[in-house]
Amino acid sequence: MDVLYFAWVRERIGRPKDVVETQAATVMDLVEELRAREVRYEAAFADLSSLRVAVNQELTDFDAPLENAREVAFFPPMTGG
Amino acid sequence: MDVLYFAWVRERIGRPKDVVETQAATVMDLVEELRAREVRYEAAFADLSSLRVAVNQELTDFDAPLENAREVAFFPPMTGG
Amino acid sequence: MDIRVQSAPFDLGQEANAFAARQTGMGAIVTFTGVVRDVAGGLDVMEIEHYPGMTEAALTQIAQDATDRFALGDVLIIHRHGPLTPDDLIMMVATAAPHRASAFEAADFLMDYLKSRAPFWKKEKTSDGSDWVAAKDEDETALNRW
Amino acid sequence: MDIRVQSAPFDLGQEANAFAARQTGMGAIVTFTGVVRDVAGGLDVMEIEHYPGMTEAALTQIAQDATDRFALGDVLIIHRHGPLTPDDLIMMVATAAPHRASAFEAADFLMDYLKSRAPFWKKEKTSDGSDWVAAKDEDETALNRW
Repeated sequence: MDVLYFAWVRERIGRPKDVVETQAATVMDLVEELRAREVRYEAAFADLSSLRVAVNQELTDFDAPLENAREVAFFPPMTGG
Repeated sequence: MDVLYFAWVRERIGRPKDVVETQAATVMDLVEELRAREVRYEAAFADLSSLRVAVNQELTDFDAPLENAREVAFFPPMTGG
Repeated sequence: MDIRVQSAPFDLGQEANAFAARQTGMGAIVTFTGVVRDVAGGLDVMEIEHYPGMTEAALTQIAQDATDRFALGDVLIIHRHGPLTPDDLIMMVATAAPHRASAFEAADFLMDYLKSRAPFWKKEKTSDGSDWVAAKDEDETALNRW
Repeated sequence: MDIRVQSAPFDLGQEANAFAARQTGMGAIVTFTGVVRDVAGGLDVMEIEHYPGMTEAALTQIAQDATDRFALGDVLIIHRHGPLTPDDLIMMVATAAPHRASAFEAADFLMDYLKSRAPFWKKEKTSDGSDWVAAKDEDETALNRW
């Protein structure tokens, strides 16, 4: 599964993408696995209220299932326009 | 005093402008004088609710005074834009 | 502030670019363009009559009111008169403001006032004859929004 | 419907004219253009990051929602990414509708959704350093209007 990071999430983790082998059932499970990796992941995922998540390029919630997920992305609230 | 007519008021009266010598105190007084002129004026001023009036190029009401009026204009509700 | 009443066509793109180019520090630019519609089919000409002198004064007043009320950086109003045909551009407004809410609201405000307070009258000519476009009650009541 | 995500500049006037020219029977055309503002002074670069793939999908969905909801004749969205400098045009939307109310509302709707639902992030670089622009609570609550 591709896990993508944007904006300050990308900067905090220090990379735009991880390729992850995981049995995580939900986004939240995946977040716990990532948090356990390294302190910079823990820092990036410290406050989930400041993060948004997309699964297969669609906005969703942290309790969304990861069945059929090919791509998960984490990023701050969007500031387009 | 110049009295101007626009849109169907102009068409109904058959001219765009009259130069009028009048002692009319208000727009309404002027309307009464015009109505008395000819049947086409009477027709044009038959229904005042379908007319608007400007004195010196500012929208106003039919009871507005004509003191200092150089130009009075009658026309239907505007349809700009 | 730029107010123009003219029979000549105008170029929307050129006007929008010139308007945008002369702004500084404005985050939001809104344009509205009104186009002649052949609603019932068979419209040959839309003739727009206006009241020279009063038209310019009314548009200037409306633009000034919008500028004050919405703290605009700039306003443009162009309104044509004379004979137009379907798909011709009738008029445009442009507003520039620091933020989008005021640019949008100001353009909406300008259009509401332009509809009912600027001395223009539209006559539609078809092969069946010609008729003055009637003002809509909703255009008058729209002014109560502001 | 015309959706473009690009690093290259766009020409507001050219886009507005091309958009207007391809409409038929639309009485109202609204454009909104967002411009880089140097709010605090000293802004060197505004860097816009986006999520390739998702961006295009999100903009297409937003444009389709607006088209359905406001019965639009047409929608244009252009949004830039990459480094921009003050007074550069960031993005534009254009809407075409038979009447002005729906053209205005649709443009307003598009902007509300674009702000909070399209995956763009802005970073401001000044001589003092750089900072990600924070989303505003009001941008999120603005969605409740619709």
